[in-house]
Amino acid sequence: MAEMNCRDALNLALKEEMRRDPSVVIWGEDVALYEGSFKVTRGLLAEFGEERIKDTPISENSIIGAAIGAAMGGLRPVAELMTVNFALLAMDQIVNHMAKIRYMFGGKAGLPMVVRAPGGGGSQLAAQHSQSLETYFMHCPGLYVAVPATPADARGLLKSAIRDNNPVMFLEHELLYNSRGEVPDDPEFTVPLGVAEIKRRGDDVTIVAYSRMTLLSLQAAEELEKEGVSCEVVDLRTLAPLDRTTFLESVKRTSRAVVVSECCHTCGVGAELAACIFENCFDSLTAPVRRVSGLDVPMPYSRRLERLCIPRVEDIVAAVKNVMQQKY
Amino acid sequence: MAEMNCRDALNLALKEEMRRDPSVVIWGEDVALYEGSFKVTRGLLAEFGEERIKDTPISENSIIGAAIGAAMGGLRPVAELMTVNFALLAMDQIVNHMAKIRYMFGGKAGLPMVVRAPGGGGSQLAAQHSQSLETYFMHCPGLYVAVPATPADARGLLKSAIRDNNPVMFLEHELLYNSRGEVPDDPEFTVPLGVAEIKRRGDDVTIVAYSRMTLLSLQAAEELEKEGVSCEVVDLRTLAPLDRTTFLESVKRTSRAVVVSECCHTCGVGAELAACIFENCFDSLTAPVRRVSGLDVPMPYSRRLERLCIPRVEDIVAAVKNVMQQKY
Amino acid sequence: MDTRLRAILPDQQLLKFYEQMTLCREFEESCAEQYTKGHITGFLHLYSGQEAVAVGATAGLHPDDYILSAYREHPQAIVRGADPKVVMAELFGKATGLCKGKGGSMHLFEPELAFMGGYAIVGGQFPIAVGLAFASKYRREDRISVCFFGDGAVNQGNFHEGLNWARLWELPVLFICENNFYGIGTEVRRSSALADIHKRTCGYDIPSEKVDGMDVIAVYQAVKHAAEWVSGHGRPYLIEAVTYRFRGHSMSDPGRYRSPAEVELWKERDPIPNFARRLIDEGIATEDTLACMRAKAAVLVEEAVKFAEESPWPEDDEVCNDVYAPVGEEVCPWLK
Amino acid sequence: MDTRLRAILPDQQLLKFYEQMTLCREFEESCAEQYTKGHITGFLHLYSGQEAVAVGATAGLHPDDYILSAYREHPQAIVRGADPKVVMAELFGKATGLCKGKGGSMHLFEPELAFMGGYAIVGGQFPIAVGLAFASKYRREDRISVCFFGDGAVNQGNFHEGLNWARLWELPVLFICENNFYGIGTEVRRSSALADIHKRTCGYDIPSEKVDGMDVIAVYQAVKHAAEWVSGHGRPYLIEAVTYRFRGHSMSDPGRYRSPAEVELWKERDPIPNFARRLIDEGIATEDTLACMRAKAAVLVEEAVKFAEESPWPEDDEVCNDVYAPVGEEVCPWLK
Ligand SMILES: Cc1ncc(C[n+]2csc(CCOP(=O)(O)OP(=O)(O)O)c2C)c(N)n1
Ligand SMILES: Cc1ncc(C[n+]2csc(CCOP(=O)(O)OP(=O)(O)O)c2C)c(N)n1
Ligand SMILES: [Mg+2]
Ligand SMILES: [Mg+2]
Repeated sequence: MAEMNCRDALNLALKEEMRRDPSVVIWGEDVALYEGSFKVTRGLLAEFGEERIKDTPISENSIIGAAIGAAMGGLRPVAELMTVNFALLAMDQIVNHMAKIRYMFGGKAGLPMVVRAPGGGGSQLAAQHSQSLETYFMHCPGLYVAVPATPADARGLLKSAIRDNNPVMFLEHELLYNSRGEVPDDPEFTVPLGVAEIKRRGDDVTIVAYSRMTLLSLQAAEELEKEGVSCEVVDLRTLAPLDRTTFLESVKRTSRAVVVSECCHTCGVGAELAACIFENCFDSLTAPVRRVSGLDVPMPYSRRLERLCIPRVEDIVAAVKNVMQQKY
Repeated sequence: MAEMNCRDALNLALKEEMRRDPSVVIWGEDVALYEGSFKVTRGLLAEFGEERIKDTPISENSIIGAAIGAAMGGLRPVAELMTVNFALLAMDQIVNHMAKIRYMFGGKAGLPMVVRAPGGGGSQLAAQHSQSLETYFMHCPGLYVAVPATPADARGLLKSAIRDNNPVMFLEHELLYNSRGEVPDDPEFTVPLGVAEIKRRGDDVTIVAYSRMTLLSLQAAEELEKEGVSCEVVDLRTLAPLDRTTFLESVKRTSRAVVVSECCHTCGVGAELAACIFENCFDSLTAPVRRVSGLDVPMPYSRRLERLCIPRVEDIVAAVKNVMQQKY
Repeated sequence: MDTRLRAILPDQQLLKFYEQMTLCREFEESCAEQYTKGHITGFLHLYSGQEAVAVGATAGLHPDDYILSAYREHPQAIVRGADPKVVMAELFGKATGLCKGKGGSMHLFEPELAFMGGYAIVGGQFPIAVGLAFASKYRREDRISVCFFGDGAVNQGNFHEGLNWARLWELPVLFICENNFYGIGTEVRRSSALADIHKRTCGYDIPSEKVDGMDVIAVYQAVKHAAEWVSGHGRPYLIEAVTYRFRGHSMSDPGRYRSPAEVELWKERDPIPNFARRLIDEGIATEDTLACMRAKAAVLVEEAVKFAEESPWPEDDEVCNDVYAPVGEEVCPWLK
Repeated sequence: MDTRLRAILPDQQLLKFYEQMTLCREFEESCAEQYTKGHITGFLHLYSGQEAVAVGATAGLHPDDYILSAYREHPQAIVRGADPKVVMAELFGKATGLCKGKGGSMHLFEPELAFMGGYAIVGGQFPIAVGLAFASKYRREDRISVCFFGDGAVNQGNFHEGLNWARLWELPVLFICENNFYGIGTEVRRSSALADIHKRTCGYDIPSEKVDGMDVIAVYQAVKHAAEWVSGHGRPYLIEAVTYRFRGHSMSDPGRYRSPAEVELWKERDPIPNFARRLIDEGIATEDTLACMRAKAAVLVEEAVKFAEESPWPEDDEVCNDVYAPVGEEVCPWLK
């Protein structure tokens, strides 16, 4: 075990997979010479050279489209979108092409490719640079969606994503790059896509979360413990495939649930999780599921307003207390 | 009252609003000379001339962006996307710009504009031409989303959308263009954005639907009536603003709900509706809410497969029977 | 320069051109009939009138060269070698179709023939062609990517991004614009600031040329030369093939935006009878040989329809297959 | 041709150029300080080095002409007339800011000054500028739309679509590329097939030219001439202003991709001291006048900081305002 931050864990995963498989190539805006705007690709150009680590023009739709072509042509591209906000310029290639090509071509094409995209709010980047767009990808059949919360999962999931033969949207949270944790040393360590992890055991209520919200949920659980509430925290790790079994079984045991997501509330990931729990645990539930999610507003710049838009530990604590109070 | 189909009702609304307000302009691919690929803009070029009805290049992102600019510059553009599938090429202008400009500019800009987009499946147009993307717009704060089911609503909502000072995604269903119904004669007839309508009264179960699914739900209600089940059918008419009150009150009364949407199941509109009902009617519900939605697959071409992907009357009937059976 | 056909190509190849163009025309006209009968549904975009482009271009390429196209692509797939039976079955939505009935008319795909797909989003194929070319270059394969598209597609952002990218990364992409003057009902001069499409590459330092797309030999020669240039220089090239579609944009388009006189004028330039006349004039074929070839094409297409008719529908549980790749599936088996 | 300053513009205007450039520089350098102190957060892209473009260009325009820009736009807003106080307050995220603290550094907007916004999606402003130009033309207003963008933005599909559209519809758009040679860490020749950006309009039949973006007079003259051309012909035009940013891309960029020698070379071409020298050499100003102007700029910026510091934060309930327009709100009141 080594302690490292998510940035380094991701960087390690990229290096390991590139060493392991010469068909892995990386491209994106400023990933090579500049080593990535969040420095996740640091050292890669030096080690792997210009043929494998490539800077692209600012042409997001083509970044994805070219990766699709490369995947069809025998490579395993890892395309980086500088931030997930720019995925909106590439929705045509992501949704109309990447997600559908296998199916519409009768299963004859596989697209072993990964799209890495940092995202999320909290750094006062305002409306056009603070989005959490995972709902868009989760709603689109044909895509896998990874949303790691810890350095170990970041490394393990990225390695699995690169080795997988399906297109994976790999969503990193910008505020987690410096977040540290233990990471196994084994270079063959991977985390399977589609398997949630119970990050904390508890009896009274299940908190279902992913990405940065997992860490906030763990903090909330910590605080609630002091008040005598025992929380189980399920980290989804991937939104597609969605490991329903793990969180549904947990909720059936605890009888209460809070689902936490940073994306906008209406029609967001939280809606799916809540609906899914309601549908499947209806007779086990002793209180309605509560959703904690991002506010339904474009993100404001001012830090005084921004903090109101993103779920905080206190919001999760309040939601848990709320479900603990209600009795049906 | 005159009977007409949705196409003509929309056409009438466009004509009326253009006559009423010289700042209304229309553009899109093949809307002028060709009179629209679904002929909704028939006769407009002849009546209003080349300055107001304009064919554009096949440049979807610019179709929306130019409409944004025009709206900022004092016009009321109605931009047509030939089909909603091509909105994926314009998500940057729709989500990053159209939805956020007002907010990020501190409320100083209004964008009185409408984006019309036909969509939906059922005509064997395969994966890239059969999508129901309303979830994407409903999930994005700053947008209004209209989803009419009847000719009267189509006309009334489109007129309201054009007069409204907010950007409206106006989603038409391709299979409804020939669907007929009574439309009030009054040229000032409008349907407000954000007000659902109970299209059929009933006592046993509430079916919440919109767009084409409203008609299927009404058919299902008809069939179920014969079997002694009394269904209330709530037609949302707009997904944003979402008229929660109407359907929540209905469900509180009937104690059971089925939500029907054509879009893909996971994270779709149905998830929001179901979650919302569960959260707010938890103690009134005598059975879990059931979602009837599109299958989570890219749309196959073959009619034999396609029919399995889109909710049918029989699916709604089965879901209603299911909630009628369950007792909690 | 000797412009007689025999100075350019052996008889056998010339006859094959005729055979292929005839097969394409027969196939498309039969599709129209099957559409009217309700056997083919959805959008159906026919290629009649443009055959010289698919046939001439494909002949100018190496069989390994990747081909990508839009939704008017049946002939491109067939000329590349796809079995008309299997293509027709796809259009019928049958389980025996090229893509199991899941793609339909707009999404033919056969990687074993390096036919890398028909795409229905205008311009969607540009970056994919660029990426395929990168893969070939990276893998040191001696093949180019050929990207067909229409005149309407050139105003899509993807076109611009693709040209810039292909030139910047020095990728072997041959762009072939089939300029049939219309994007649905919009004439090219009403959608493009510069209607001379081949001139639009000037901003990317990409050479280009215009060719008569109603002349199979001219297309063949231009494509062959361009493909060699692309392969030799490892850089993109663009050909504008000027052509015309004899039918409406799709089966539902009555085509009122074109005058009957204009259509008639172009029908006089029909690539098939005109090429037939040259073959006869130059003594390469007799009227009989050609009639025989036409009959053969008709039979092939008839057989295709029969095959499609008799083929089974996909099973219901097929609907959920192919969304995701199963674990352990071999990637790109055709590259082995 | 007489190239002396006085032959071109009256003294007052020349001095104003100096004053404005100095104010911009002071403002930006003060922003850097406030960022270091943590008063400004988020992304901060500074304009230092490029002042001649904003100042010269704005002077060449009519005050009614629409201006749109990207995220490196403080000076463009200030030169247009935005109060530095209110701009600084926006950067601090205060309620008194230009956009109530909701937009921040990248989203300045003041329609009363026809300053139609800073956009943070590279290339996002292209179609909006085109649409604004359409609105003006439709409303028979005598104004043009000016769209500023960087060298990195030209490979975005929007650029291509916007050029084609503006020419096709004959819209009065003046495109001004501020070519500072880098898009973040990527040099223009590593992102563009044709690094000579102004030449990229050849595929759209749009005239263009290159101008020295470190020379405020050259920019002024080029823009004035181009704006008149655009207005007179009702068609687009493109200017490439060659310039340089003295700082990193944003505050978090140490700028290691540029050699110190390169940066030094460009700093010798700093538009402010060079213009000062000309003003003194030609007897238009004394060193004292200019020093006095610099002091005045410093005071203005200090006041701006003080105003921003002392301004209140937005109230919590502001967060849900401005998502939707209230019923009955007047649309585009600034047009009245
Ligand atoms: C992105 C996108 N926009 C619009 C359409 C609708 N559409 C289908 S074909 C077409 C015209 C394309 O014309 P062209 O590229 O000239 O090809 P042709 O049909 O002439 O072969 C349009 C607008 C589409 N399929 N995709
Ligand atoms: C669509 C999009 N892609 C990427 C980015 C990230 N990004 C911000 S600025 C920038 C470089 C732009 O360079 P240029 O246009 O030359 O402007 P400059 O910063 O030099 O003023 C990039 C890639 C973005 N904001 N938007
Ligand atoms: Mg065409
Ligand atoms: Mg730059």
